[in-house]
Parts: sequence; structure tokens; C-alpha cells
Amino acid sequence: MAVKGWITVDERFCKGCELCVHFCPQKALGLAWDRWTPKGYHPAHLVDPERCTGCEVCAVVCPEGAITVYRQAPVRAQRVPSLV
Amino acid sequence: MAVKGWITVDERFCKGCELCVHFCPQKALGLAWDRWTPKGYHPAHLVDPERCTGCEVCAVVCPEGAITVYRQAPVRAQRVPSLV
Amino acid sequence: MARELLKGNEAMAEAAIRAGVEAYFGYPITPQTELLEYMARRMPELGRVFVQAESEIAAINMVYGAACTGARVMTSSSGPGISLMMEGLSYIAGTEVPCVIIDVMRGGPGLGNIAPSQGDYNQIVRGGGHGDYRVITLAPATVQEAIDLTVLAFDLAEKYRTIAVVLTDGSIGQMMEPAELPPMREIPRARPEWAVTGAQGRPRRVLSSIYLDPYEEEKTNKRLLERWRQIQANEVRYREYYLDDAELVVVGFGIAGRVALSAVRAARAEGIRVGLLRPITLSPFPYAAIEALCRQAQAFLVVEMNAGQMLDDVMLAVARRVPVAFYGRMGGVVPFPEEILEEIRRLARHLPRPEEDPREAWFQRLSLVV
Amino acid sequence: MARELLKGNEAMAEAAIRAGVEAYFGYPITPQTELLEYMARRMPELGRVFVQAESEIAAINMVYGAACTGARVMTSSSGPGISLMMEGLSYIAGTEVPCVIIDVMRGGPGLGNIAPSQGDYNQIVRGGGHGDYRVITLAPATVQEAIDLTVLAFDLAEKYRTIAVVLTDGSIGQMMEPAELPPMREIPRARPEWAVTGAQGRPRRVLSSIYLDPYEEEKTNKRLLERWRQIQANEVRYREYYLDDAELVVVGFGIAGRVALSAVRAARAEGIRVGLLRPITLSPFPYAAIEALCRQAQAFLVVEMNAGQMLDDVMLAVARRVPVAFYGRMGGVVPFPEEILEEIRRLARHLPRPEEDPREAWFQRLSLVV
Amino acid sequence: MQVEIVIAGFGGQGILFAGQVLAYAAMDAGKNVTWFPSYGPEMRGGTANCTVIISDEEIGSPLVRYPRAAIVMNRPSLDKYEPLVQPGGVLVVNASMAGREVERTDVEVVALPASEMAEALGDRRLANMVLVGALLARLPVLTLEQVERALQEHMPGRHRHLIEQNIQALREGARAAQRAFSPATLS
Amino acid sequence: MQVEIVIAGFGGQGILFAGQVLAYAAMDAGKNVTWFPSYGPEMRGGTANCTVIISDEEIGSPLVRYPRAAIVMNRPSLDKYEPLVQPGGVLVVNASMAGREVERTDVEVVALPASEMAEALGDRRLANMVLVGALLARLPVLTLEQVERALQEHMPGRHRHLIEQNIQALREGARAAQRAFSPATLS
Amino acid sequence: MATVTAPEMTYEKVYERPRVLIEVHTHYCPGCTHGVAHRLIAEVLEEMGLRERTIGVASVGCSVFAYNYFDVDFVEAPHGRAPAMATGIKRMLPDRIVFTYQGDGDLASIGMGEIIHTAARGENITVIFINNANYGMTGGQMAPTTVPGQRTTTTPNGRDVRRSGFPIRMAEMLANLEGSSYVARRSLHDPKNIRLAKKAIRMAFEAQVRGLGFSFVELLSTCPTNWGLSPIEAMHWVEEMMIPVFPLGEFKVPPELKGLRV
Amino acid sequence: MATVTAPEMTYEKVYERPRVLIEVHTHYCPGCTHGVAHRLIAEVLEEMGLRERTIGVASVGCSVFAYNYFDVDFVEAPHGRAPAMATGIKRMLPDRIVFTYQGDGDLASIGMGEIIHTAARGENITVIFINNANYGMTGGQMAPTTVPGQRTTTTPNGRDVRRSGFPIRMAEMLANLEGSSYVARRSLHDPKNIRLAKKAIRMAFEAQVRGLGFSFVELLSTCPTNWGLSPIEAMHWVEEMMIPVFPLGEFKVPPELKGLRV
Ligand SMILES: Cc1ncc(C[n+]2csc(CCOP(=O)(O)OP(=O)(O)O)c2C)c(N)n1
Ligand SMILES: Cc1ncc(C[n+]2csc(CCOP(=O)(O)OP(=O)(O)O)c2C)c(N)n1
Ligand code: SF4
Ligand code: SF4
Ligand code: SF4
Ligand code: SF4
Repeated sequence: MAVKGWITVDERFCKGCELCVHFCPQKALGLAWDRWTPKGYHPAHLVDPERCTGCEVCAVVCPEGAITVYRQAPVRAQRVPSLV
Repeated sequence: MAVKGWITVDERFCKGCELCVHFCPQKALGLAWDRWTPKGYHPAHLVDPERCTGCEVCAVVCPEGAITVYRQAPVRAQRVPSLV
Repeated sequence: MARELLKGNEAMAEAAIRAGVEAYFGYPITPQTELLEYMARRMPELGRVFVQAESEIAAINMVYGAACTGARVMTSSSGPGISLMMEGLSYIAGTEVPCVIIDVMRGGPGLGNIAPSQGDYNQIVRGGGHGDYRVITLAPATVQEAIDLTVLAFDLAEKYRTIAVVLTDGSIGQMMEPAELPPMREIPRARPEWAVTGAQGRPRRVLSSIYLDPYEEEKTNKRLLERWRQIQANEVRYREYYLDDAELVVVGFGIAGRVALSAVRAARAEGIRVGLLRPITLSPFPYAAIEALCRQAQAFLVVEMNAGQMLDDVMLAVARRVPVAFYGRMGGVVPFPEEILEEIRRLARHLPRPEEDPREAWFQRLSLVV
Repeated sequence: MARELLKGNEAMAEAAIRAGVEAYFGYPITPQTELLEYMARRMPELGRVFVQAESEIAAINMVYGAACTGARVMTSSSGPGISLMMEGLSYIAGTEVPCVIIDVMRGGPGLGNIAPSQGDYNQIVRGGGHGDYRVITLAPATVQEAIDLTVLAFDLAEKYRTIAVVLTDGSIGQMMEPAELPPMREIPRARPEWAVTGAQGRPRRVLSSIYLDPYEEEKTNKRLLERWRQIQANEVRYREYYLDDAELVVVGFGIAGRVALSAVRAARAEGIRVGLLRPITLSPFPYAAIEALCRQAQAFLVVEMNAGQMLDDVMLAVARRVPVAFYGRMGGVVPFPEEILEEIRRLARHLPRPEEDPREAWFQRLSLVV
Repeated sequence: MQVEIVIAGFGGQGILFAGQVLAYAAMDAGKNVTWFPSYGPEMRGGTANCTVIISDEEIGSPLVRYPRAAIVMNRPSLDKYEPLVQPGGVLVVNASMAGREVERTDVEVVALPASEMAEALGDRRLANMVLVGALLARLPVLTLEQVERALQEHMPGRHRHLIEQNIQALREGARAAQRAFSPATLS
Repeated sequence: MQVEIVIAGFGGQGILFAGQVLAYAAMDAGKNVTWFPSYGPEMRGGTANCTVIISDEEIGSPLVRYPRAAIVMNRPSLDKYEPLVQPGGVLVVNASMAGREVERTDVEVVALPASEMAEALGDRRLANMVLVGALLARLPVLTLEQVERALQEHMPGRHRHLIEQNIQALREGARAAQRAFSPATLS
Repeated sequence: MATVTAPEMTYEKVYERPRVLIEVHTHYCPGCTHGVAHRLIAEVLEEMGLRERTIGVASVGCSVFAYNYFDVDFVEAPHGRAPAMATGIKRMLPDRIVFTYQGDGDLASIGMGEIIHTAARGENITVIFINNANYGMTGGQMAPTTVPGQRTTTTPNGRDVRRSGFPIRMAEMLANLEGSSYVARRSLHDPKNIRLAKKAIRMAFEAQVRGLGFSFVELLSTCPTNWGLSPIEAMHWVEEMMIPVFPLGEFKVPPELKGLRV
Repeated sequence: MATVTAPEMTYEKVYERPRVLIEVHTHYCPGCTHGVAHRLIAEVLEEMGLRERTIGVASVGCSVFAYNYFDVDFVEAPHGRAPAMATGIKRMLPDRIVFTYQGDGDLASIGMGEIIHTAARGENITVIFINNANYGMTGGQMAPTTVPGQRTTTTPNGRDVRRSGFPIRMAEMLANLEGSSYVARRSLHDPKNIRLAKKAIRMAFEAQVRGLGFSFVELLSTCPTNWGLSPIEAMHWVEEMMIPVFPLGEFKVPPELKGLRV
């Protein structure tokens, strides 16, 4: 069974460009049409958490550095590697 | 026997740089140390007419376009081809 | 012709086309870009030359080359781009070939911003390039004037074999007003007798700005000077508003002069005897007209969107006969009529002494607001 | 230190080195080239930076970058090259970083020639670049002064975070005179608190000339203005010769002022009460000193190697209180003392009226000789 | 007589176009008019605004600090221009985006849910015309007919199919403005 | 007291160097001095000249129209400067290259076959020093010794081996100048 | 940001925004890959620990405000002159890391002289070159990189190579100069290529850290606004229209970096 | 000039100075091959019958006075800007023959931007580029073409490539641009090469006459004065020091000119 992932979108930065939505291999993301960011955009969010594998693709394509990616793992000291 | 040639040097232009003297395959040219051009240079001239074959090499290297080249031929209408 | 609602930048472009411009060479820069883009569309349609140059330096030198063929040519730019043209302008002036430059000023110095400004008056009027040369400088205050002065610029440039600059700013370039365009002119086929076109059946011609012998160069400088004297004698232009009985005279050019007009009207409504002189030719500058006003005026108020550049020319004309006050906004700030009205009121209440430095008083007041 | 026989260009280069210049970026142009070549030899010897840039535009922008690190930096050029630096100068002024430019003027406009000239006064003093900014301008008349003012230029540039220009010409650049060089200064290791050096253990720093909001840009313009007012208050410099009892006052800068000195001496020998005021700072200009002289002088004679550029500043100071006459040679011609003596004699014989235009009378006389 | 109108909102809300329509109508009506926009791609993403001045005499300044009327299409614009409208002037608000009530009582206020009204007409982007219609109902500087003709005359070719919609929006806005009568006008 | 000396001739005749030698000597003698050259590679091939002014007081113009003395080393320079030398001044001529007689009688004239004299000393290029020596014999603004010391002090390293030759040339010129006495001085 | 805890178990952070990127909303248009380029540079500076040693040189273009987004010292250069300013800075501070960030109008049009001579001098700086086939900031005019037939506001009928000339390939041109050390062209049009782009940026800074001379990374980037495309369409346009004209790859890798795993 | 008659028989003129060269003494130093380049251009214009149709653009350098020597219309451009001026002229007069004559400081240093963009635009002009490895007019400073180790007044200890950068090969660089049609580098250091140089110049003008676009001939040339060599030594210096750095040859020949016998 695929690794379980999770992402958060920082709505201060998101511009609703949908690149993450488009490139997400699991089609787990979408725009929140009911919400506006402070700058007046519909933010992206995890519409289908079950599907997210934490593959980082959304974060890789995000022009705004708005996405943080998490992945399932036994509890231990955090490491924060960077992209790629 | 080699073609007979002849050259004249226009002393209005000659700067006595000796390039023609140097490159003349027949070593037929030299500077006239006894003469000055209007601009104060010793002009080149044909020191040894017997040797000149009219090969045009001196005219080819002359930076001042000071040299006119003649070659032996039966008398007929003049053609003035240009260099090369 | 019918009035159309036209944007300043596009109006100047179309005016140049109707005046018979044969080639445009330019480079994008806000707030001038619409002029370039308009030319990119229209010139090829008309079978004329449009080239987007790799830089303003290339643009002005393409203009230089094209002008040497005797054609009507132009470029346009703003602050930073105009600064890059200074060497080319000096060469063109020294070669005595005509061309037209449209300078749509923005806030500076440096990269600054793209807001309307008049901070480049000295650069254009007093010569930003090296050597002794002057350029005709025309300052429109409306879209209609922008059209008319663009056409005039070509005619004067050719008449005097000089550079003519239409010196305007982002406000005129960007605003829309109803205006009338001139009819389309024929492009003259004949080339002037100095033009470089290939030495076919005539002695060769050389156009250059080099005079290695200082005495030859001095002759050239003198020839330029002679021409400039003719220009001063024939081409001074300005507009007067409510001056007949004016005791206070506001002097402002371009958009600042126009804002001042609103203030003058408001002041008149308050019963203040104030008028406006709006120079249209910044060079040649209307010294005589201002000098003449010294007899009737109790004081002058110079209004500019800079730290006081035209002010020096007014001071030269007034020569402290009467007091001169100054009001300037800088860095791309366009004054509101209310601000100028307040300055007029102050003058009406209290006249400074002629020997007072107008910049000093202005700076003190400025420090309160900025 | 002992006097040495020094060529102006090399003396200025060595003076800059002794003043602690850390980097020189430049491009060849006559009559300035010896300065570049001297730096090419000496700077590497001292482990300092010398770069022959690909153009004057690259040179001024290398200066801009290096200045942003808080280092003492300079470039030098002449007419055409200086014109190419106008955009860069405007950026540097807008970014408020210090640097020194040495401008060795030559005949213009355009390519012109390489003879001594003062045709670029307006370009430097009134600001050839776009936007509102002023630069400190120092005009040496001897090789010794060229040395001293080069050193001063660095000190003032840093004190006021501004551009300082040593405005001289081919004559000072090329002539040799005995002069004394200052001792070699230590290069300060500490960098100013605004310098961009890498954000190590401190908040990051940004140096830029962009202020998209006009009100922010206006604040910057005002800051520049405030600084300029301090400079005007503290840094005006000029030299007086025979002025105590002078009825006629000659005003000339640089080499022209020096030629005028010979003429003044000759006139004194003829019993004419004439003196000389030689501005050393062209900007800030010694307005007050000239204004003060109006009380004693019957007339002024302005002598320049151009068509009358500083003349406007003198006119602004005199404000037609007394007559002003002008004598100029153009295009690289250096006047002989005899010519100026003749002008002094004419003034001594007959005073023009204050309202007469000095350029007019000059041009008429000029037409006879040129 | 001179009237100054400011129109302000987000880029993309048709701010500049709305102003141009008024300017064309004024020109065709033989009046003097100026249209002054905020400009420059550098402005990208920010708010857009334009000032339209309609006058019988030659127009001086194309900008005024205190306009006679303002159409505000979003919150920042409301905050910026509410204090500036001349007393007795007209303030037209797109209630859909304003996010708050108007506070001033010394100006004529017309607040309409323009975005929703426009959506009902088939396109959110018609909100600008709805508000122009509303303005004209309270500030009779131009007639509806003049503006409608301006649309017909000057709408660029590629958008001619939108003319009808725009006219509908104008009328809808005017009608709504008649109904929604604000107390300020009574005083 | 101020003395102006012009030295002129072809490039390559050591015109500028001759002037510098005088300038160094004057400086070492504690006088004010200026050395003003024709300059610029653009001058290439043309004639070179320099003006040396030696004075007790601060020097004004580094250029004069009418010099007190002139050393002319070729025909064009003779033509140019003969008319300009002050009456009673000194005109030193390189007869080897002048190609004509001097016409003026109101100046002291010293005409020497300097090129030949120099050749005799081993190098045609010493003609400049021969003429400087001749000048000093007639215009005692500096002593021969002062100039000789200047040569020793300031001759650039790579040319030091030429010092002796130059001094010889100086003396030779001075000696010759004493002999060749021109009528003008009698008047 | 604290780790988010999903109801039943713990998740650990595997990626977050680099700290070198200042936490502000950028002025770039939605979907513009200028933002991606910024993020990649920030990640590289962070991974290499260069933040405190780095000085950036912003240029004139949409990236003129780049200095607002990187938490490093910055200057802003006149149009096209960033390499000259960078030269001035680097010569004064040889031990600092200096990079310029330039658009294609800035670098390939008005700045052609400066970029070539800076490369020829082998200045030890890094240049990040954003090739978006037009002038973005001024509203979409033709750039030297505009592809044949492409419509821009100054080539309304599509770029006609006979009148407006041919596109210029900067990476290839600079790779041919002896002064350049590392030269590559990458693209930002999909995750795979973005990863390769980051590698190239890393290599470029590695070259500078090792003092190998001028390093250059050209990045094919989108301009949805002026192309009149959605961000996603723009990504495809890069692949279909730009890559055929601007082939991707490493054109020059200094021996010292060969086989370096980044 | 009348034919000279030697005592016993008749000689016929086989070469004389081209009429396109005005009969004046040039300002060039003795033995400077600027003069050879002038003569070759004049011969080509004469042979092709282009004199009356040609407009020359002189540049800033020793050749600044070129306009004094050719009997054709001429203009004189600001330093480095000749290609821009030529563009302006050619666009106005497409049926005229326009050529620039530029030195290496002018074209390769300050004029780099203009030459590259003019070539990229494929402007139908001809550029004659005199590479003499230094700035002649101003007295022998380093040029972009100065060879490594070469002493100039601004590289007194020889060009140190680490500090002053590497030489730039213009012909190769321009040949890589799509806009260029004919590009060659030739040398003027001996009769054989001078003949080849003339062929190249001929080819370049043939390309322009046929409207094939930008044509470029780089000529290795001597500067005896600033090199401190005799004219003959200078010829050898070109062969020994320059040709190894600047290989000779035709780098680009348009198909239309392939096999053209000139
Ligand atoms: C000397 C000068 N010319 C022109 C401009 C106007 N200008 C600002 S940005 C820009 C184009 C930038 O385009 P590019 O470099 O491609 O960057 P992008 O905006 O596409 O990221 C221009 C021409 C300027 N600021 N300075
Ligand atoms: C803008 C500008 N900068 C500098 C100069 C000075 N200058 C005149 S000629 C020249 C160098 C020319 O050298 P090159 O192009 O190699 O031609 P060459 O003299 O060697 O034939 C320079 C720098 C100038 N005239 N204009
Ligand atoms: S890619 Fe980034 S900016 Fe775009 S929608 Fe996703 S989170 Fe928002
Ligand atoms: S090559 Fe020409 S210039 Fe040189 S010496 Fe021979 S004829 Fe004279
Ligand atoms: S205009 Fe283009 S390049 Fe500029 S920010 Fe917007 S999308 Fe990006
Ligand atoms: S300086 Fe050099 S290039 Fe110039 S003319 Fe003399 S030899 Fe020729």
C-alpha cells in the first residue's frame, strides 16, 4: 500500500494557479472555490487526503513555495530535507 | 626567360615601409636613401629592373596603393585588370 | 476631421505617421511603450520602417543612420532610456541632421518609478550630452497639443537641421482626450542636398561630427549657435491665460501648467488677480515674454514636477525685478489644483522679497508635508 | 614631500591611489588615457583592483557595484564616454552611494576632437542624467590642484554619499608641472553601515534606486535635496586674485581661469583695476561670493571655453545688478591671454548696460574672427 | 459645469473600460472630457482606477483630490475613496465586494449587489456597467441613451457581440438605483 | 620674470623630451615651470611641439601666442613660429632640416646644422639637445650645468646610458652658438 | 510551522519552503515560473549554507523586485548591466558568492555586451537567466528569444525572421567562450525538469564556490499573462514551442565538477 | 597615368591603384595593413561596379578617417555603433550597398551588442572587421582580441587571462547566428593571404548584392606602431602570435555562393 502523505498550503502565498492541482499524480488536490485568500485568490487544498502519497510533486511545481509536505513515519526527531 | 616587368611607385603615397622590398620574390626593389617623399619618407623604387617579372606581389602588399605594375606584351589596346 | 478619443502615446504615434515619419526605431519602456507598440502595428501596414532595437543606444544610432539618408525619422523613450541616448544625441547634433525624439518622462533618478514627472527638464533643455548644442524642446499639456507639437517637431527639425524633442510625461502619454488628427501627408520623394544616398552622378557626401582641428570645430559650434539664434528669434511659443490684469503670474509647463490652470481659475473665483503663462517651447524659452510681465506682475509662482529646474530660466528672465516663488512636487507626484491654489493664496496674502531664494521657502514648507 | 614634475592625468591617478582608491574601472579615451594606463600599472602592484571595462557603460556600472560594497572607487573618461555614463550616474545618485568620476573634457559635440574644452559644464553641473540629482563638481586649474581636488573628491563623496566629479580638460590632463603628492593613506578596513557585503550576523541590506510609490520617491528626492543644501552650505570653494580694489571682475574656471589670470596681470600692469574670481567648486557654485562682488564691481567678464554655460550661473548671481560680459572660445580652442586682455580693455573703455545680453555682444564680435 | 468621476476596483473588473464608455459618451455629447487611468504593467495585480472629468469648458487638471462621484468595486477602493467624495456627491458601491457599509451620510450612496446582478444577467464582469447605470440615475451628467449610443459606436469590433448585454446591465443598474433611494438625497 | 620657449618639429625628433629636460632643470632650480605638449595619438605622423614656461611667480596661461624663444627643427615649424617669436627674442633653427633662411632681423637667430652635428656625435637624434644647448647660450634662463644635472637626475632608467651623449650634444650646441653670432643681436 | 498531526498517527515534514525565501506574497502573476526559479535558488543557497555570504544582483524586468524575496544582501542594476555590477562587487569581495538574476530582454537584448564580456573575463559569478520568450514587465514585447512566428505586442503578426531577426541561443553562445566554466539550459515546465533545473543551479554555485569562473544557467520559464495562456497551458507552450528552439542540456561542465553528485 | 615606355619596347599596365581609392596620402602609420584592407575593398567595389551605390560607415578607431579615402558616400559612427547606423541606412535604402569598417576595440568591445544583434537580425549589410589585437588609435591598450600574454599599455606584464579575460573570436561567434550569411576570417600578413582576403571581401559583397543577409569578414591586421615592431616584423607577428589564436577560414558560406568563382 502506498505511503500516506499530507500537504498544507500556506494561503498567504497561494495564488490559485492550479499547477499543483494539475501535476498532482494522485489528483488529490483542488482549489477551494468557497474561500478567498487575503489577496483574493481561491487557494489550493487537499481535496482527497486518502490519495496523497507525500510525493512532493505539488511542492516542486509551486511557484509560490506555498506547500509543505508531510509523510507517514514512526515518531522520531524531525529532519527537514529540502526538495529534490 | 622570365616575363619582363616594370613597376612605378607613386611617391605621393609611399611611406617607405619596405613591405614591397621584403616580399619582392626577385629582390628587385629597394628604398631610395638619397630621396625624400613630400611627407618625409625614403620612397621605394625598382633598384634592379632586369629582375622585375611584373608578378604584382609588391602591389599586392603595398598598404598605400602606391605601386603600378607593367608587363611586357605586344602593343595593343590596354586592359587594366585589377589585382588578384 | 472628427474628434476622436485618443490616448496621448498613440495620438503622438499617429500624428508622427500623418506627418510623414518614414522610420521608427525604439525600445520598450513604461510609460512610453504604447507609442512603440502602435508603431509596430501601423508602420509595416503602411510599408514604412519599424525596428525594435536591442537597446536605446542602438535605437538612437539607427535614427542617426536613417536621418543621414534625409528621411523623417524618430524614436521615443523615457528617463533611463533617454539617458542612454546622450552620446548619440550629441553626435546627431554635431552632424547637423534632423530627427525627432519623444520623451515621456517618469519619476527618477535611477530606475525610480513610472509615474508622471518633469525631472528631466535640465537633461533635455540644457543638454545632457557632451559639447555645446541645444535642442528644440516642445512641451504639450493636452493630447491635442501632443499631436500638434509632434507634427511641428518634424517640421522644425528639418527646417533647422536640428534635434526636436517632444518633452512630455506619463500623464499626457497615458490619458485619453478627444482630439483631432491632421490629414495624412505625402512623403516627399526628394532628398535634401546633404543626404547620404550613394554618390550616383554627383560628388560623394560625408556626414560626420569629427573636426580634429579645433578651429574647424569652432566654426561648427558657431554654425550651430547661429542656427540656435534663428530658432530663438522665430520659434518661441507659449500660452497665456488670464494675464491681461494679472498681478500674480503662475508659470508652469505641460501637465503642471494644466493643473495650475485649474488653480488659477479657482483663485480667480476668489477674486485673486492671477494669470498663467504656460511655455510651450521650453527651449527656446520665452524669456522676453516673462521679462515683459515683470512690469505688470507683483510676483511669479513657478510650478513644476521637479525640484526647480525651469525655475532657473524664469529667474534668469525675472532677474529679481519682482519676487519669484516656487512650488514643486517630486519623484512622480502630480500636484492637485488645491495645493497650487493654496500657494496662490499665500502669495496674494504676503509677497516675499525679490532677493529671497524661492527654493529655500519652498523647501521649508515641503519639510512639513514630505 | 618633494616636488615632482608631473603630468596632470598621472598626477590625478597617483593622488587617487594615495587617497586610498581600492578599485578603478575604465575605458581608453583621449585625452584621459594616461590616467587609465597609469592605473593599469600601479593598482595591481598594490594588490588593488584594476579592470579595463568593455565600455564606459560597463565601467560606470562596475563602479556602481563596487561602490555598493562601501569601497573607494572611481572611473575616468571624456566627452563621449561621459555621455554614456549618464544612466549609471543617475542610478548611483538615486542609490546614494559615493564614487568619484574624473572627466577630462575635449572638444565637442559628437566625436569632435581631443583638444581642451569646457563644453561639458552643463552636462555635469546641471545633471546630464535623468531625474533630480546634483553632483559635487571640482574644477582644478593646475596639476597641484588636480591632485588636491582628486583627494578632496573622495572625502566629500563619502561624507555626503554622493557623486563627486573632478571636471578638468585636456590641457590640465596633458601638461606637466611641479607638484607635491600627498602621503599614502591607509585603506580603512571597516565598511559603512549601509554597505552590501553579505548578510553575516546582521539583517540583510538592499541598495536600489527604485521607489515605485511616488511618495516614497519624493522622500528620496527630498533626502537628496537636504544633503545638497548641506553641501551648498559647507563646501563652496573658489579662489580670488586682485579683488580687493577691483572694479572689473573676471570669472573663469579651470584652464580658462588660469589664462584669465595672465590677462588680469597684464591689465593691472596697464593700470586697470581688474580682479579674478576662479570658482573651484562649480557645483555648489559660489553664488554668494559673486553676489557680494556686485556691490564693488562695475562689471563682470565671464571667460569660458564654451558658448556660455557657467555664464548662466553668474547671471543668476548678478541678476542684472551690474553688466556682465562674456568671452568664449569653442570646439577645443584655448584662448590666449592677449584675447582676454583685449576684452578687459574694452570693458574698461566702455561698460555695457546691465540689461544687455552678453551672448549677443560676444556673438557679434565672434562673427568677425571665426 | 465640471463633474469628476472616479472608478476604482481590482484589475479585471472592467474599471478602465467603464470610464472609457463615459468618456466616449461625453465626447459624442460635445463636452470636454478627460480619462486618466492608473497605468503600467508594473501595477499588475494591484488595484486599478481611473478618473473621468466631464466639463463644458477647457479642462485643467485631469486629476482631482475630491471627486464629485465615485464608483467603488472592492473594499480597498471603498476605504480609499469614501472619505474623498465631495459632500453632496455620489458614492456608488458594489455591495457584493465592499464587505462593509458606507459610513458617510453627507453623500448620496447607492449600494447594489452588482456582481450578483451581473451574474443574473449572464456575466459577473458586467458589474461595472450595472454601477455606471446606477451612477447615471443619480448624477444626470449624461443620459442613459447617450451612454448606450457610445457603446454601440465605440465598442471594439471583437467585442460587439457584448453590446446588448452591456446595455442591459446599464439599464438594470439605473432601474435598481431608482428603487434603492438613500436618505442622504432627502436632506 | 617669465620666459616662454616653444620647441617644434617632426614627431620622433625628441621635441617633447627636450622640453621636459628644460622643465626638470627649471623645477630643480626652484622656479615655476609649465610644460605643455601637443598630444594624442590622433596627432600621429603630424608635427609635434611643446611650450615650456619658466617664471618666478605663479604661472597663468601655459600657452602664449608670442613666445620669447623658439627652437624649430623642420620647415613647417620654421614657417609657423618665425613670425611669432617676440621682437628681441631668440629663434634657434635646425639648419639641416629648415630648408630656408630666416627672414626676420628683429630676433636673435641661431641656425646650426644640428642633425649633422648630432650625427658627428654618433646619433642624429641628439639634434634636439644640440639646439637646446644653443638656446641656453643665447637665453641664459638656465645654466648648462643645471640642465646637465637635470639629465643626470631625471633621465629614465632604460636611457641612462645616453646621458653622456646628451650632455656632449648640449655643450657642442652651446659652443657652436657662441661662435655663430648673428647680426640681429648687435642691433 | 509545527508538524500537523492527523487523527490516528504522526506525520513528518519532508518538504517546506526554504528559509532563504522571505515570507512575503510575491508580485508575480499566478503560475509564473519566476517563482519556481526563486524557490530553487533559495533551496540551493540554503543547502550549500551560502545565505550569509551571498550578494544578489536584481535586474530590470519582472524580477526587479527579486531583492524583496531573498533573505540575502541585494542590489538592483540598471537594465542589462547586472553582470557589470556583479563584476564590481565580486572584484571587491572575492570570497562572497555573487549572482545575477536576469530576464531575456535584460540579458540578451540590451545587456548583450555586458554578459559576453563578463563571461569572457571569466568573472567568478553565477548568472541565472530567465528565458520567457518575451518582455514581461513592459507588457509582452518581442525579446531576442521570441520564437519565429510568435505573436507579441511588437510582432503583432508573429515574429517575421526576415524583418525582426532570429532568436539568439545564449547558453550555446556563452559556452563557446573560454571564460565560462559551467553552462546549462534547463526548463521549468514540469516537475521532472524543475528537478533538473535545480541540479544545474546547484552545479553553477558549486563552480563559483570552487572559483572555476563564470557559471550560467538558462531557464525556460512561463509568462502566462503576456502569452495569454493559463498557467497550465503556458507549461505546455514551453514544451511545444520553446524547447524545439532552445534545446535543453549541459553545454559545458568543468572537469572539476564532472561526476559531482548533487 | 600614361603607360611607361622602356627604351626598346612596350609594356602594358597590369595593375594600378583602384579609382575608388581617393588620391590622397593616408594618415596610417607606415606599413599598417589598414591600408591593404582599404585597397582590397576599393578593388572589390570597383570590380563589382558598386561605387555609386555604396554607403560606407566609418567607426571610431584609426580608421575613423576612412571616409577620406573611399570615393563613396560615407558616415562616421559613434564608437561601436556602426552596425546600428548601418541598419538605419540600409532599412531606408534597401537597394544601396552598405558596409561598416570597424576595429576590434570598436566592434568586439564597446560594440559587441550592436554587432551581435545586427547579425541576428540578418541585416543585409557587410562588415569588415580589422583585428589588430589592440586599440591602435588611443595608443595600444588591450582589446578583446589581445592574445594571452601580449603586452599592451593596459596589460604591462602581458595579458593575464585570469585577471583580464580571454580573447573573443568574433567570426566563429557570428557564424553561429542564424542571421549571418557569409562569415570568414582572413589575414593580411603576406601576399598569398592578402589574395584570399580579397576573395572573402568579394564573397561578402556578393552576399549582400544577392540579399542573403549579414556578411562579415574578419581581417588579421598589423599595428607596427603600438606593437613596437617594424612593418615586416609585424607581418611575422601576425603569423606567429595571432593565427594560432584566430584560425583562418570561411566559417559560413551560403549555398547560393557555394562554388562561386571570384
Ligand atoms: C534603459 C531601460 N530601458 C527600458 C526599460 C524598461 N523595461 C523595464 S522591464 C523591461 C523588459 C524586461 O523584460 P525581460 O528582461 O525579458 O524580463 P521579464 O520581465 O520578461 O521577466 C524593460 C524594457 C528600463 N527600465 N530601462
Ligand atoms: C565612447 C567612446 N569611448 C572611447 C573613445 C576613444 N577611442 C577612440 S579610438 C578607440 C579605440 C579604437 O581601437 P580599435 O577599434 O581596435 O581600432 P584601431 O584603432 O585599432 O584600428 C577608442 C577607445 C571614443 N571615441 N568614444
Ligand atoms: S501551485 Fe502553489 S500557488 Fe499554485 S495553486 Fe498550488 S499552492 Fe497555490
Ligand atoms: S609597400 Fe608601398 S608604401 Fe611600402 S615601401 Fe613599398 S611602395 Fe612604399
Ligand atoms: S508578466 Fe509574465 S513574467 Fe512577469 S510576472 Fe507575470 S507572468 Fe511572470
Ligand atoms: S596605430 Fe596601429 S592601427 Fe593605427 S595606423 Fe598606426 S599602425 Fe595602423
